[in-house]
Amino acid sequence: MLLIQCPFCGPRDQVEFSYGGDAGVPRPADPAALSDDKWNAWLNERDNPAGEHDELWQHSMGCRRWIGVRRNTLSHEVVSSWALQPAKTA
Amino acid sequence: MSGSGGASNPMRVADLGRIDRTRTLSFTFNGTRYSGFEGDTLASALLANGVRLVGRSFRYHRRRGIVTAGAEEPNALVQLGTGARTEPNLRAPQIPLYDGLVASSQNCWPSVDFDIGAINETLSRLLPAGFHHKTFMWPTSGWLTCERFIRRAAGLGHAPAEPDPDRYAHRHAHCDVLVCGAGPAGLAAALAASRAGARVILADEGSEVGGSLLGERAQVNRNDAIRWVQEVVTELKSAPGVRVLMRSQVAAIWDHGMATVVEQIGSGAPVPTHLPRQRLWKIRAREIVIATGAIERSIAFGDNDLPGVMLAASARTYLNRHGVQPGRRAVVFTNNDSAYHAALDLHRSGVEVAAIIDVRPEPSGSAFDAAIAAGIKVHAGHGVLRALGGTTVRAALVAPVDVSGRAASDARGTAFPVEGDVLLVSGGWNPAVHLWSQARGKLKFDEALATFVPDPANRPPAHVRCAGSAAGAMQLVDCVVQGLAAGRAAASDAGLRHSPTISAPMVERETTCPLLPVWQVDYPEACRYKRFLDLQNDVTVADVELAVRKGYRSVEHMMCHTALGAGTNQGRLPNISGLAILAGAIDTPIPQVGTTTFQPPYTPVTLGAIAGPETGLALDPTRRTAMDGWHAANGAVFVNTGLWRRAQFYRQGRERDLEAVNREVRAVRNGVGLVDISTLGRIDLQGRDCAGFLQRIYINDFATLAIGRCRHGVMLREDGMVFDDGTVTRLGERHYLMTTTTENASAVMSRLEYLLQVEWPDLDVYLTSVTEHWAAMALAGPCSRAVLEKVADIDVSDAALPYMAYRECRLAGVPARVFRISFSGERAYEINVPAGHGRATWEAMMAAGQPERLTAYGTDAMDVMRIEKGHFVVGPEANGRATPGDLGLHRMIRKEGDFIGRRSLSKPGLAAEDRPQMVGLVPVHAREPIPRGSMLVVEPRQVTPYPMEGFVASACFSPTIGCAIALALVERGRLRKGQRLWAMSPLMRMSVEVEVVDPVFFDPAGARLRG
Amino acid sequence: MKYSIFSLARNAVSFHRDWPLAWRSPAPKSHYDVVIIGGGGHGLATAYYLAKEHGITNVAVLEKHRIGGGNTGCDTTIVRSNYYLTANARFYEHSLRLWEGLSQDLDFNVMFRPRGVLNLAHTHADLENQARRGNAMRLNGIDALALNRPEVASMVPDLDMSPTARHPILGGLLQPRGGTARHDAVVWGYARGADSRGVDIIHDCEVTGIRRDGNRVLGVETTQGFIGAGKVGIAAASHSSVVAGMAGLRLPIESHGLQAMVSEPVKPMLDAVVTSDAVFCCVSQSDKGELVIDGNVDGYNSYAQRGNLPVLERVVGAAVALFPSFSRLRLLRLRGGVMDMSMDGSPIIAKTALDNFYVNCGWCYGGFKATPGSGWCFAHTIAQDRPHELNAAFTLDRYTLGRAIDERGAGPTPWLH
Amino acid sequence: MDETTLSDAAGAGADHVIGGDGRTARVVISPVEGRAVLNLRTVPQPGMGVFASVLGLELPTTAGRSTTTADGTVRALWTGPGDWLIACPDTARLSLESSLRTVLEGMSGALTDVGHGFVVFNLSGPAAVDVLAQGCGLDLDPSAFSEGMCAMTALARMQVVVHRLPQGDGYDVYVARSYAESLWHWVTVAAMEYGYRVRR
Ligand SMILES: Cc1cc2nc3c(=O)[nH]c(=O)nc-3n(C[C@H](O)[C@H](O)[C@H](O)COP(=O)(O)OP(=O)(O)OC[C@H]3O[C@@H](n4cnc5c(N)ncnc54)[C@H](O)[C@@H]3O)c2cc1C
Ligand SMILES: NC(=O)c1ccc[n+]([C@@H]2O[C@H](COP(=O)([O-])OP(=O)(O)OC[C@H]3O[C@@H](n4cnc5c(N)ncnc54)[C@H](O)[C@@H]3O)[C@@H](O)[C@H]2O)c1
Ligand SMILES: Cc1cc2nc3c(=O)[nH]c(=O)nc-3n(C[C@H](O)[C@H](O)[C@H](O)COP(=O)(O)O)c2cc1C
Ligand SMILES: [Zn+2]
Repeated sequence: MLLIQCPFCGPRDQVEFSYGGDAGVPRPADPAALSDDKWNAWLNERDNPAGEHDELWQHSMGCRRWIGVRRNTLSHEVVSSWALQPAKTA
Repeated sequence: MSGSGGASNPMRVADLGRIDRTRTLSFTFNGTRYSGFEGDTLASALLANGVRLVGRSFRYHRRRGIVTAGAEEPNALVQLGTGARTEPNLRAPQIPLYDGLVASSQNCWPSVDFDIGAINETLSRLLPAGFHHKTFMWPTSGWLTCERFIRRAAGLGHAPAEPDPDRYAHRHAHCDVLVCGAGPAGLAAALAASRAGARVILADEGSEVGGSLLGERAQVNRNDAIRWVQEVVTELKSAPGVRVLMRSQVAAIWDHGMATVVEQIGSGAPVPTHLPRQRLWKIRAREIVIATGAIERSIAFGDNDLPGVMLAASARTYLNRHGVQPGRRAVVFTNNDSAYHAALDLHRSGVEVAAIIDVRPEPSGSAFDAAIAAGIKVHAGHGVLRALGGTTVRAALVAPVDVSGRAASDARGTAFPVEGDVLLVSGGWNPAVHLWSQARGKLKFDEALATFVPDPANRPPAHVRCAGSAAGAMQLVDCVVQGLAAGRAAASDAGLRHSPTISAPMVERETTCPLLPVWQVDYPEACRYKRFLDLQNDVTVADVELAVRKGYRSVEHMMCHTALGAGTNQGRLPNISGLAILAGAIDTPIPQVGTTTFQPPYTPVTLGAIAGPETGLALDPTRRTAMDGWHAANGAVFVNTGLWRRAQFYRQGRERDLEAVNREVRAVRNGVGLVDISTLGRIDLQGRDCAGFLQRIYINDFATLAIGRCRHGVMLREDGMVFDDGTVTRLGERHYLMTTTTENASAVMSRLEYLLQVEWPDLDVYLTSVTEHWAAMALAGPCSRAVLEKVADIDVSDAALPYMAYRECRLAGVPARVFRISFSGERAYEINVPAGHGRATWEAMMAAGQPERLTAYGTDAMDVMRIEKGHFVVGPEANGRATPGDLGLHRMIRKEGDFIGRRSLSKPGLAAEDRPQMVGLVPVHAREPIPRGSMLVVEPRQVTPYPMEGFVASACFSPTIGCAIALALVERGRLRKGQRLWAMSPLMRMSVEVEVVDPVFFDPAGARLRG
Repeated sequence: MKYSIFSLARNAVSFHRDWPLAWRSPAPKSHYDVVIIGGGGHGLATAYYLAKEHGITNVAVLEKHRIGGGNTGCDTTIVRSNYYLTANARFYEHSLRLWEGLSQDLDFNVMFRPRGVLNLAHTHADLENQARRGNAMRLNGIDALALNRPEVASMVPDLDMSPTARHPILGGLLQPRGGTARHDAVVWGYARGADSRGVDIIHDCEVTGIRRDGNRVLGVETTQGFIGAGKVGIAAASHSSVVAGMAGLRLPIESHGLQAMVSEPVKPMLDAVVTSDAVFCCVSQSDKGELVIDGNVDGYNSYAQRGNLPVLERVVGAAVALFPSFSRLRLLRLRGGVMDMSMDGSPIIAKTALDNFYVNCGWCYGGFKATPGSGWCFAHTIAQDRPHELNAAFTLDRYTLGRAIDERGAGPTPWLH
Repeated sequence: MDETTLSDAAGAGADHVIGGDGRTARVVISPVEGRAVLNLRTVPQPGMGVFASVLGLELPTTAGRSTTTADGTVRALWTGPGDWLIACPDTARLSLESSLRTVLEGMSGALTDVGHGFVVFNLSGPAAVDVLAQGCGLDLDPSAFSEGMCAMTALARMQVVVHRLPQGDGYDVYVARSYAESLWHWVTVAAMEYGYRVRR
């Protein structure tokens, strides 16, 4: 069971979190301006490295913050985790 | 010392062992009653009673006896207990004896003495490894017939036929240092860590601390080693941060220092009802010390599976720990020093040691010297070619061998028998590296031990280290020193700065003679006799060699092909020997052939312990609404929606299901009904930017929603498919309330939080789930206002509360929110009250509505009415593959601006003309039903595959329309109104001709909504 | 040597000393007409059908460790074709038909046994979905039966049929022709079949790079040196993204861990494959008597090939809830695989943006049953440079075009498929 | 066996010991009635100090901390950055709510009444922590989870707030109302081995 460091609450068991996938695909500011190919690349193509991976998790059973986690997909080692924004709201 | 143990325990020695002779326990094995003592295992008690034959082997059904004294036991697997508490495949050495224990042999019929399956042995040449791949292919049906027989022979013990009456608990724990194994190394590690101030958990699968010291006669501080063990335990148990778990096996090491430990509760007999039978500890440790010791291995020789062939150290354990002599006259066969200790202990207890057969040409060292001094004969440079005997060992056939274990070609001439009723073997030791491997630690080959040991240079990412025999230290003095060092280092790595000085206890170092790596005794006629590597799966040296000849040369292929190591002991005994023989056959050094990795668990763990309390009814929590108790008391038939249970309908008297639903529908359409909709998700939105936010997540317009007004909204996923729908009410200037579908409530919440926190953090919007705070009910039907008037303290006239408006008020004295929203197509009011008042409000409404014959209705009636109204729902129509256009929502889409999913709507596939579109269906012949889940085709009589034009999403009988109706998704459906199709359900053997109609069957103008 | 009871008997006389190699272990040649990356079931089947159906025998299968050591070696071996969407249904049905004749075709008993795959329904919504699926299957020419409660109870007596169970069983959808096979036998059978037709199977040969000249692939860099290739096909399953990345391609694939649980062997008690989508659990009993259980993916990207405790607890809890008498049986081992999860849960067998480079991936947890069909279609696609009708929908551009084949309707969230 | 309902259990189990040795209750389970809960959310901004004067307590800003008014009636539990649960007697809710609303006016923030969404019960006795540890992965050791600490976490896979009360008063467990019966059932099963009593 992974131990994920919530930047707000501290280390918590994986069961308190839900997974959000690749952190490297922020939503385009103006989707209408993208070609079908570009939109598809954003929507469907993901970083899928065998190694360190930046990903999103939500501390859904705790503070409900979405956080960033850098984790090694081969060893599962959590390298670091961070607050995504000086999140103002939600 | 004398070897007389009394008539009932003929093999028991009088003054040895850690058993309590004042407590006699009686037990039954294969129908015969025996007795043993507290402190015995089933295996030791059987041996004490002189029982040799305990089971039959898997493939050839050969006779088998007890070989080891631990988890590695391949043969003595028994069926324990009877009835619902029976358990298959338990290892006799691991079963603590208790009074009334009942056990029997497995895999034999009619009995272990006479077993029909033994015929397999005569056929054994036809059944080499992998035989089944080469046969049974012609005729095609041949395999299926044979498979049935093979299958019948499968398995070992039998599963219980009834539900398990026992309970299993889970338990979390945290510590700085987890020590696995309480032998000398583990004890030393725990002591050092504890003295450094660490929180320590020490877990051992045995019932007593001490590990192998319990079965040896070692000295520590010039005293019995057990004295030292007890001192350490006393100190540990009194230290504040230490927890000692006995009968607790570390079953697995997972990510990030998480270890699971299975604790057996009680002594083995059924536990009292307030206790769980087993407890799964989930321990999060900063540091882990593995001190699980080492496992003795064997050497392969002819017929080495005869009952009476036993590992030397195990025999020693039975003697010293349980006071049981494994035989009267022992022959000892070894390639290393450790068997000398066994021989010496046996000798001292009065067992005659016929000879020690040592493959090493020139053994030496303190153990050797002691054996010579004791007058034991040693045949150096010799090996055992075969075990001789019929049902049990009678003698060993011995001949000179070279350093690779090969006997000369004239072996038959030089061979001589050495008589004995027990043949003790030691082929060296394998560190118990399972947990290290599970933690992803790497192994390296140790030439001196001729085995794999943990490679300290390649520690796993989880903070794990090994100590003692598990790390390859075979002398007690090294185990203790390593243990202390490991405990100290672990505490320090766990962040404890205090570093105590502990002086190591005094242990003498032995002088030793190196092991000679011999894996099998080979001689010219060897192929005539089976030389077993894996006793459980009947895998022999010849099987491995055959696999190699056929090209299965990687370890994994060889093991898969031969089933070596696939038994319930997971290859604890045979793996390294198999590997060595494979290496020999392909002429490659062992380390290059590789090793197999161990997967959890360490030894098999009950499914019950893994599941813990979260199974059966508690597999998932059941969510209940505030009115749940009322529903239950009023005939509700419940249905699961996600985790919720909801009233599907309320049965009155002997009504049939459909009658009840029809009655409820009519009650709403003609009068008034009340339905519990508490399960819908409710999200409270506050902040300056709520309107803008809603605009970005819904396809329709929310900028114009006025305070006190409600609006239906539809959300998409980014791929353009409809995600969810619900209503939004503007409660105040900066305050909104959103509802979601029951099933998507948490997914929507999480998605919205994501958008606000990650994508649009500049928006000032706060989301709070208030699903649980409110109990919600909908009052629907032409008479709904009449009922509402009686309980509300405000004006609810259509002028004051028009369609899609919202008011706050008190209802039956309780603060309430009233929304005039409708799903059924009737005049309707959704009412929210604080959940604590839910049931009282519901009851007050039911009472107030009596004159109007207010009827409680369930989800089925709600579903019928929404189908009549042509409302799609998430699931049947919005099935994750439907666009808003497909569902007829194209006109709802806002002209301007981006929203989630908009970009995808213009993808060619989503904009295509031939997409399915939602339509209504009615049967052409009004009395026919429309089968649920049917597929739509143009022509009913064709050959498969049929071209399918669409599918029936929701179908029901409409008491309002008076016939079956359905919502369907049909290719170009909106253009096909008036056309006929066939609704086909081959599963129900039905095909019904239907006509495509508008999806709104009832009150298309919506006149009833507004009243 | 042809395998039969006679060859067994003949060899028994000679103490089995004369069995030939099942396949050779050649050194790689410098150039092949086709190089297949990945020696799992799919890669080997592709090579076999390239040789058998298309006469292309100058083929190498490059495997970084040993053949069959990937997912093919650790899955729960369920074979079925009970799909709803037509593209999937027809493809998997083709595959199932190949399974039905595979032992004879390969002259190697792959121990395929149609014991029936039973999908349980726990809610009315489940029943309705099953009806839809079963009807679609039947109209596609695939066998399917709807079972009611008593029929389910008599087929699988150990199930908890209590109407007050947490997830009561209301019925089920049975595909009688579905079943299980032996994974290693499939690998060995295809390997032997391909090898005997001239295909080189090269172990311990990891592809580390792909050499390109503009839009053409020239060959692959490997741990055994450069190997030139007329065409290159990827069948690297979990490592698809990594290998495609070597050629500069990004795939709509994520790799997620999935574990299988194996119990100690017990006497036969369960003669069907029982699955439940509601509780995410799938249980069958192997020929050896082991219960084989699996469930959901672990839920985060992983290449670790190791199990995960929360999912283990959940899946075992579900299995025990379905079969309360299983609770005293014991878990013998866990096998962890890494799934190539696609964005719509359906596979990709397709040409790529590069001229002579082909991909086969996106198998999620369903690729074992696809092995023959996948190899067959992939071989066709490579040999003819265009997809067969059966895999025409499994393209890469379906996502761009908005023609995803989303059986579950979960959208581009791979771990939900 | 059906799940014990809250009301059944609270009635039947009252004042006699279930499980354990049948005599000593090492766990006492007490439903907590009449507690209102508000969810207060803000972001760091000028004027935050006002909250302290309105609430009579300093809002905790460290993860896992709670604060209490001098008379012990109002508690603020940290549940996330800028996110608190304010628990108070039901009778005090209206006035507290309206004064907080006044403070929030013109500020970025939100105040939501969520009290009916929770069922609260208290676990006390020497084995209370052992009951929690059966289903909660937090380190509940007294050294790590000291009096006054709180956490939003998972208990038996259900989301809860665990609050360790000062003065050895055990643990308050807040659970979403719809889950309460399932959690209650779980707790009574978990407490069986120690012996428990229900106190009304
Ligand atoms: C627990 C579990 C249960 C499953 N249950 C089922 C089931 O019941 N039914 C079903 O149909 N499917 C099931 N599956 C899915 C199925 O196992 C896979 O989809 C299928 O076996 C994949 O086969 P493959 O040949 O594509 O992949 P693999 O067998 O994984 O083969 C890919 C090969 O590529 C090799 N490779 C990777 N990178 C390189 C490189 N750079 N160079 C050279 N070689 C490389 C790997 O070493 C590997 O051998 C299950 C999977 C798992 C993990
Ligand atoms: N004569 C020889 O050649 C020889 C060979 C090997 C060991 N030994 C002796 O054995 C002793 C080794 O000491 P040690 O402390 O390293 O090992 P040990 O064998 O004394 O103790 C290991 C302990 O770990 C426990 N254990 C194993 N796996 C476990 C698991 N998964 N979970 C919980 N408990 C588990 C066992 O029950 C045992 O009590 C020394 O005295 C050494 O001299 C001698
Ligand atoms: C357009 C629309 C869609 C709805 N979808 C659902 C739904 O999918 N599931 C559900 O349980 N309630 C749903 N509702 C909930 C309704 O708010 C509630 O059931 C309804 O108000 C009941 O009253 P009625 O039957 O008089 O309309 C929906 C309501 C509306 C207006
Ligand atoms: Zn957090």
